[in-house]
Amino acid sequence: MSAAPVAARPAPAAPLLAVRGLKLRFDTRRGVVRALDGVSFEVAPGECVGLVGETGCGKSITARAVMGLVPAPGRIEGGEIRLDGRDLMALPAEEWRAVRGSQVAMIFQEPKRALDPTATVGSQIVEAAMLARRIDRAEAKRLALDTLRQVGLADPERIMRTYAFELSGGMAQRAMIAIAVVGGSRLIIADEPTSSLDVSIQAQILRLLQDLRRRLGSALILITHDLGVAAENCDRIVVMYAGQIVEQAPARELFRAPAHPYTERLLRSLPRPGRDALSPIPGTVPDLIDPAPGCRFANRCERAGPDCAATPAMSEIGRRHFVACYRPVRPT
Amino acid sequence: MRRVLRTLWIRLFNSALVIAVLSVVVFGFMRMIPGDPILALMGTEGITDAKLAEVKKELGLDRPLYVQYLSWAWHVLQGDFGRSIQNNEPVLPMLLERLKVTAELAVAATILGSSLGILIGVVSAVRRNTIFDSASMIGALSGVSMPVFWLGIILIVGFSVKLDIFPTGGLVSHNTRLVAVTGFPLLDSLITGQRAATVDILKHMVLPTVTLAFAPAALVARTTRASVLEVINEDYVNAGLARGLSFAGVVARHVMRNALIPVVTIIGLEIGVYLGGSIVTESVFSYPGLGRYMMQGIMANDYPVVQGAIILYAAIIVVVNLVVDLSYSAIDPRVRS
Amino acid sequence: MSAATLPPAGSVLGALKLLAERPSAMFGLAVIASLVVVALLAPWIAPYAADDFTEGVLEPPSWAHLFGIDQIGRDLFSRVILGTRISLRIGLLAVGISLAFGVTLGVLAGYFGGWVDAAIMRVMDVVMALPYVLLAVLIATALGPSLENGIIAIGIVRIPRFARVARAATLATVELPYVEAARCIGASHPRIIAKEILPNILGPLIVYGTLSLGDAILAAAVLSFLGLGAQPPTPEWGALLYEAQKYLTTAAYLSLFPGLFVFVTVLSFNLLGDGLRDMLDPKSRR
Amino acid sequence: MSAATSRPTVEARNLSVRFRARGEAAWPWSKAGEVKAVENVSIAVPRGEMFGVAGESGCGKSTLARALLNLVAPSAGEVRIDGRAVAGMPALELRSSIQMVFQDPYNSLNPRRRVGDIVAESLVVHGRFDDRERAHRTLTMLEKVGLGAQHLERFPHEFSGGQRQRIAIARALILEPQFLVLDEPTSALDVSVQAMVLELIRQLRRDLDLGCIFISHDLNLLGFLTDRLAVMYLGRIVEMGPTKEIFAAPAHPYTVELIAATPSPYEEGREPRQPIEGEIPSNVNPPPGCPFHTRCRKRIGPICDSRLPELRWHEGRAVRCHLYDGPPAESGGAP
Amino acid sequence: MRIVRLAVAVLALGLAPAWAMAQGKTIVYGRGTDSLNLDPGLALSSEDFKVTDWMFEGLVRFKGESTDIEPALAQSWEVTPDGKVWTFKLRPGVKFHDGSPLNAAAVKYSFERQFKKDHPHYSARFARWASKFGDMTGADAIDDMTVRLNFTVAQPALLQNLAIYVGYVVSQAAASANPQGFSTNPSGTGPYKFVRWEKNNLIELARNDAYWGGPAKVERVVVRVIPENDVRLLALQKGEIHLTDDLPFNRLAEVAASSTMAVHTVPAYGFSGIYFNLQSKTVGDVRVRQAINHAINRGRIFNVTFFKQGVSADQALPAGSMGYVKNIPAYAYDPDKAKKLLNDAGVAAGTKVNLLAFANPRPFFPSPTDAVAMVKADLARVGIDLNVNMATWADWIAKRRVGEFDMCLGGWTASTLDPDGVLYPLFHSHSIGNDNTARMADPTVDKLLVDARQSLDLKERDRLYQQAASRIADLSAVVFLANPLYSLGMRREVEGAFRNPANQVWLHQVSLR
Repeated sequence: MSAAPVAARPAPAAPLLAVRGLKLRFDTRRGVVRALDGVSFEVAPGECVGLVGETGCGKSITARAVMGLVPAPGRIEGGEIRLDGRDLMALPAEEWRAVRGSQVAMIFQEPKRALDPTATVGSQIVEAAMLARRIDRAEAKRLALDTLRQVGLADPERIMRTYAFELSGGMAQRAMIAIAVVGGSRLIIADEPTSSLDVSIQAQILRLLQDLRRRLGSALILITHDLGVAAENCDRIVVMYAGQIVEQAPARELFRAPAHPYTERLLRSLPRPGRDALSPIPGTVPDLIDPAPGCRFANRCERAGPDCAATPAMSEIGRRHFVACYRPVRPT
Repeated sequence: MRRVLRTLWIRLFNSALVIAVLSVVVFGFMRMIPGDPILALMGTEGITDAKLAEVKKELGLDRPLYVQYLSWAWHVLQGDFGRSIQNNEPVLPMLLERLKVTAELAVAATILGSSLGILIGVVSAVRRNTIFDSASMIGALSGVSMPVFWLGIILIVGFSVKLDIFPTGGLVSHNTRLVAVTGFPLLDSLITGQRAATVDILKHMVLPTVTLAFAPAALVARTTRASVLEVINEDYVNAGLARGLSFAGVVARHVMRNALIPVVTIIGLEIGVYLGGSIVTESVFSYPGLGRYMMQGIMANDYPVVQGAIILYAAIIVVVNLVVDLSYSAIDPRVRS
Repeated sequence: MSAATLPPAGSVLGALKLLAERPSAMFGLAVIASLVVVALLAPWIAPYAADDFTEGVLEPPSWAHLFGIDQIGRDLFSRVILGTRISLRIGLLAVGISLAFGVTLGVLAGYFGGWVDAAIMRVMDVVMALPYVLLAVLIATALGPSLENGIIAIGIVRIPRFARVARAATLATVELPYVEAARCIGASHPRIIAKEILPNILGPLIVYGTLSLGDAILAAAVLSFLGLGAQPPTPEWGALLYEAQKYLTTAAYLSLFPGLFVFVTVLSFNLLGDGLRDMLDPKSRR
Repeated sequence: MSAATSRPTVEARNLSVRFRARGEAAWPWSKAGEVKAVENVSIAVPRGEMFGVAGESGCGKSTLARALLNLVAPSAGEVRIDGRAVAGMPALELRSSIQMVFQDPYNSLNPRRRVGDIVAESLVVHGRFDDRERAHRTLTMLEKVGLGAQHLERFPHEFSGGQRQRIAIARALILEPQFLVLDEPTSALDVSVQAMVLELIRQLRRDLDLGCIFISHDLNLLGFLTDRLAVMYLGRIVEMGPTKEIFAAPAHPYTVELIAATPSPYEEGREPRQPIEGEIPSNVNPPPGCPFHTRCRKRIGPICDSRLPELRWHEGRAVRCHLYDGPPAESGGAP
Repeated sequence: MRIVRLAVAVLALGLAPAWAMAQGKTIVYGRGTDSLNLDPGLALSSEDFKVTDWMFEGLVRFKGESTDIEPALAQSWEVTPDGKVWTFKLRPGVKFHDGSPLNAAAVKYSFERQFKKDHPHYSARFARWASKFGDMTGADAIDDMTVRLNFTVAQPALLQNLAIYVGYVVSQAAASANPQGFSTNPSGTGPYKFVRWEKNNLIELARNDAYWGGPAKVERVVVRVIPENDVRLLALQKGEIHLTDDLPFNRLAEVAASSTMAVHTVPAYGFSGIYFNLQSKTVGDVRVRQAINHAINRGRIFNVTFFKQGVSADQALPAGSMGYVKNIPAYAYDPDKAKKLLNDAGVAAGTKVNLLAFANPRPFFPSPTDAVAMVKADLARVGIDLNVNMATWADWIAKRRVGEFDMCLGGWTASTLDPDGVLYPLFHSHSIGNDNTARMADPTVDKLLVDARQSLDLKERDRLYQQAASRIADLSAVVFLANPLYSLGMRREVEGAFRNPANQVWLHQVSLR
């Protein structure tokens, strides 16, 4: 919380997206869920940032907040979301709407559910193109065909006429990606884009995203629970836990030398060939209704001490490596 | 397309089976109805047993039941629904004539009830938990909970007697002459271009249509609301918003069509309700339709009339179900393949 | 998020608490509860017996006769109160019939599938091939006009709807791993149906049953209107309405009070049913 | 249970499972499409072994699991437990020797029953013991999976995914089976929770000397957990052998691709490979010849499109690929 | 597609003139149910009679609102002393609506098709003939304008029967041209001729300009079906219809008091009441029947459920008619006496008595359910548990016939305005299993009724019928409730319309102010 203003600038270049001190709550019957508590991070132009964490850590909600599509009864309480320096939250609803699709676009976890089952793929991509680029239908259609080809869909003419249910998961996700990029957004948010896909298809889609990012020069926020996916695809990784960012670092640095105890324990929980035993994290994620102040990981942390009762600030412990912990793990 | 055709054939086959079984059941039911059709017809004055036997013989009612059934079924298969016990007129033409009258009312009520219901339902869903929502849903519940005959009489007293906007009932004014082209009164008046007649028929249709449409409209509104609320949380709605569509745009372009699918089912079911509900409505509004004809048939134990009417009803419901299925494929491409 | 939000089984109090967040449903429940109380205590609440005659006829409501006096001199208030028991019984029995047969058939069809399913659902199609008012009229006429036969008719015509609801719910449940898990430990079909399927399909059935209760009472009124339901002088609400209909334009209070009771009752069952549906449907709970 | 030469074994012999394709209209006389879920699969898992089955969606791994428990009837071939065919075995006897844990912990427990009842249900169905003994054993079992008496009266929704999977394991193991089939038991769980469940499974296997068939799409997981591994593609086993050896040197081109496509945070140096092309074909109309030929980088010619390779033993492993058709010497260097 | 459209257009042009609005004065008559047949021979319901009454006539007719007979299609007649042969002289120059002339052949045809089984146009459906003219052996055309009717027994009530539907004369030309279709395209000699029939909706009749009694004063009569009583009355109140019959009894006073509407009433020839089954175990004992008669508060039932319309009755025939007994012993409301009688008869408290009833109002029984409720309450007070079987009308008719009841709600209104038309079918033992609902087989009554029907002496007949009526009252065969009335509601601008005791609505002279 008090960490927000301190949030350092990981990248010296002017960031494309800057989220600062974002606080978001859900008013439920059980009480107020503090879903995001002082989330701050930046994305540089063309950069691929991984947002990782376990279920309920707030990574998807962060993405929704950036899109301006926080689901009811969620409410942003504070902080700012700056795109190219412009505070989106200060914009009138109509202008924020205009940002969507043309400057920020989103890819969803289950492509077949993110496509309207009763509308053709073509109509949806044309719709996206017309809205984002303010062009006429014919031009939008040309652009759509071109984009479909770019995402690796052979025979785009046919794809335009198909419906979501007629496509395989991989093809549907390619179509979804086409819809996201057709507007020329400089920031693409992919929310678990491959979680519903098979391993071999996942590899294709991730490769496609990387190719597109390089070709179009847009930045990518890759939200995933799969540390392997993040490691192989992202420049920089932001680790979230219980509504807070606990650590952020360049991908290799993070896996080589995790500093936050949570990150470290998480990595030790990963099964892989040749490992003797896993080392699970004891305990469970705290309830986000009226959580205890201080480090939210403290109750599960073997390193925790009395000082952890105060919320740790984000501090830079290595080059572009930040951690919010009083007792970070030092590389040995 | 071949699959659609194949499904169609299977559906028709099943429907024929259903109707065949139904015909046996109804035949049996009719014979279970206490009372004797000839006695009911000839009434109370001096009908001797010999006379009864003579009439029964003339009508073939003295034969064993299975013979009566088979003979009737065989004739029905040839398009001959027999003759009314009450007045010896051929059943099928009468049924069709009345069906056409009922059909126009049912179609009008369907259109009114569905469009009103969908409109209210969508607005309620989009404005969830507002005054409009609560008011229209309470209104919808009232519609479902109100006895039809009440509503009918209230409408007549209000709009016909007090305000004198509409007639108390009937199909047309007696000085309007209907010209039968297709047998559908409204359609005929349009085809022949008789504007006065069209207006007259429409005036007569308003109150019964409203009465008939009231409860179904309420049901459609409730279904639409629930359906829209369900759809509105789908990922593709978010996806639409994420590509820059406004909320209204998403509702219009992506929510409506998907939300319509369960609504179409309800509307299809409601057509059955219109047909059934028409018994009371037709009686209150003196409408010479099928429901009343059949009700009279039941009361007089007029076997051929009731059996014929039920076959017709079942056939209509089968057709309506088919149409509903076809409209699924119009709405939902998943069904098409 | 999905199954996790279902209220725990057996916790009536928990269900009530959830319901309490829906004022309209609570209103429905309160009305129904008071109707049940009225039905139980009817002979003590009603100042007169159903066929006690007073001196006057067709007198509008007064303090002595809250709902007025009917066309042959009976206290309408007493008759409406006494009718509560009959009308509620109609609803419960008719829905009971539909529920018992419909659920049995629907669960069998959904659980065993194949030809059992085909056979049962074809039979249901036969019943569904007619508008249900018509069918009820036909059955009631065939059995002879009486309260009992009206109940049976209303019960029968709604069997297919319950069967469909039960079948759909069963189909959805049968697919769930816990049913397979039960097979896995060797549980027999009857045991699986009783322990795994039935408790989990009760939700939609209770909702549908509640909504149907109102409908059944209304259907009984329609049958009475056609002279096929409860026979006068039985003070069933539908029969009261039917009798009062002759006086609709001259003594509207005769229709008004039974009509109001029918309306409020049906409304309450609908409100409660809607509330229960909302409560049981995790998707609508946000 | 000493490690005798012939340990009790669960085996599938030339097992095939085919289904009528869904949604087909059921004319009694019409020929409906068939899903060839499992085709001619043979495996043998002795007690005490952790056997892995890997593959992507549609490869038939879940169907194989269900066939092992006789939950689906095989179209051909048979399943034997300890030498006895399960087809003729009394249901209760079969159920007490092999049990299963399902993928989805949220739906594999009846939400309307209490945890104590769920776990004890197996004993009730099998008519074992009296109430007191059942209660005792239920509690002991729950404690074995890390839960306690305070959980007996709760309903499943009061538990986290990991705890539910423990309950499911308890339910399966209370009958003291010799074999346990686990169908992706951790795929719905978070990494940290998965780790706990996996450790529990490893420990229980050791303690109870279970034969486990662990089904998963996650090669990292299988590589960590299992002793032997079978890789399936379109209903067939394409490669089978000791897990370590397969990871060290995968033989079948599909295995190679699968391992390569599995992301891992620790293979920093790994040169990103071009992902395998194309989609998994439908198992209603599987391609002729080798099922993998449509996507195979190592296709050697028309033989791949036309002839189904046999599962051959090659360097301690069974491989189904024309590359290994000839004598081992000729095929030489595996990829 | 185009061809179809063209065809439709051509068809429409050809038919277009039919849309033209009918001109002139029209009387609109509202009623609850449609006709089933317009052929008077086939007519079975009062709705059938109604319309045929305006299109057809018999050889004679009732004079105004009385039960007297006056000439119609016959100008004069004579009868042999034994009452078996009747000869009628027809009115010359009368033409049927189809233009064919009235002659003896037409009369012969009209009658013989109804009973001669070898007649080419005979049908078993001509059902009412047997009860009215069962003893006829044939009709002879003496000459073109003279017809002779031959009977096996004396026919004291012949003229009354000739004045109603069974005796109406139809156009032989039209009926024999299309015997099946005559019912939907009838042709008679009456003041109105058939124009069209939209089933269940309306029947339109036009003035017969060639009517021998002079053309009617209105151009058209439209008969509309308005099933609901309330709605029909609303339509009358609004002026959509000019006339309607069978007004709800509870509304008669209100209509009569209205400034725009009026009511015309006429006593019906019959009664409403509750029959006892004289063969039943429980009420077979005359003391029990008398007790029940004393136990029922008939006056209150009449006041409340008949709304004091008609006359509170103690016998079958209405006051003023032949056979009416001025001082017939009446059963006064006296529960104590009833209890005593029951006690004498050894009837225990709580004895069940079955009542066969019907729920839907009938013209002679306006509120059957209310009456039943009151009877049930009355009988409960003297310890009889009335078990009510509310049957459908069809069921009631069947059960009534076979005597499946202890008591049976019912009544009788005859269209033959002669005591023979009421008392013989209801109380002669020959009619058991038919209309003798009370299943009375009393030798005294049998003899009186047979003697009376053989006699042509009006005084003698009156005496015999009075004796029979008294005997029936003594036996307490029926709980008499009312001699009901027929009503005709109308707009005040309607003049000259009335209803006669034979339940014929007379529109010959009707006019609109």
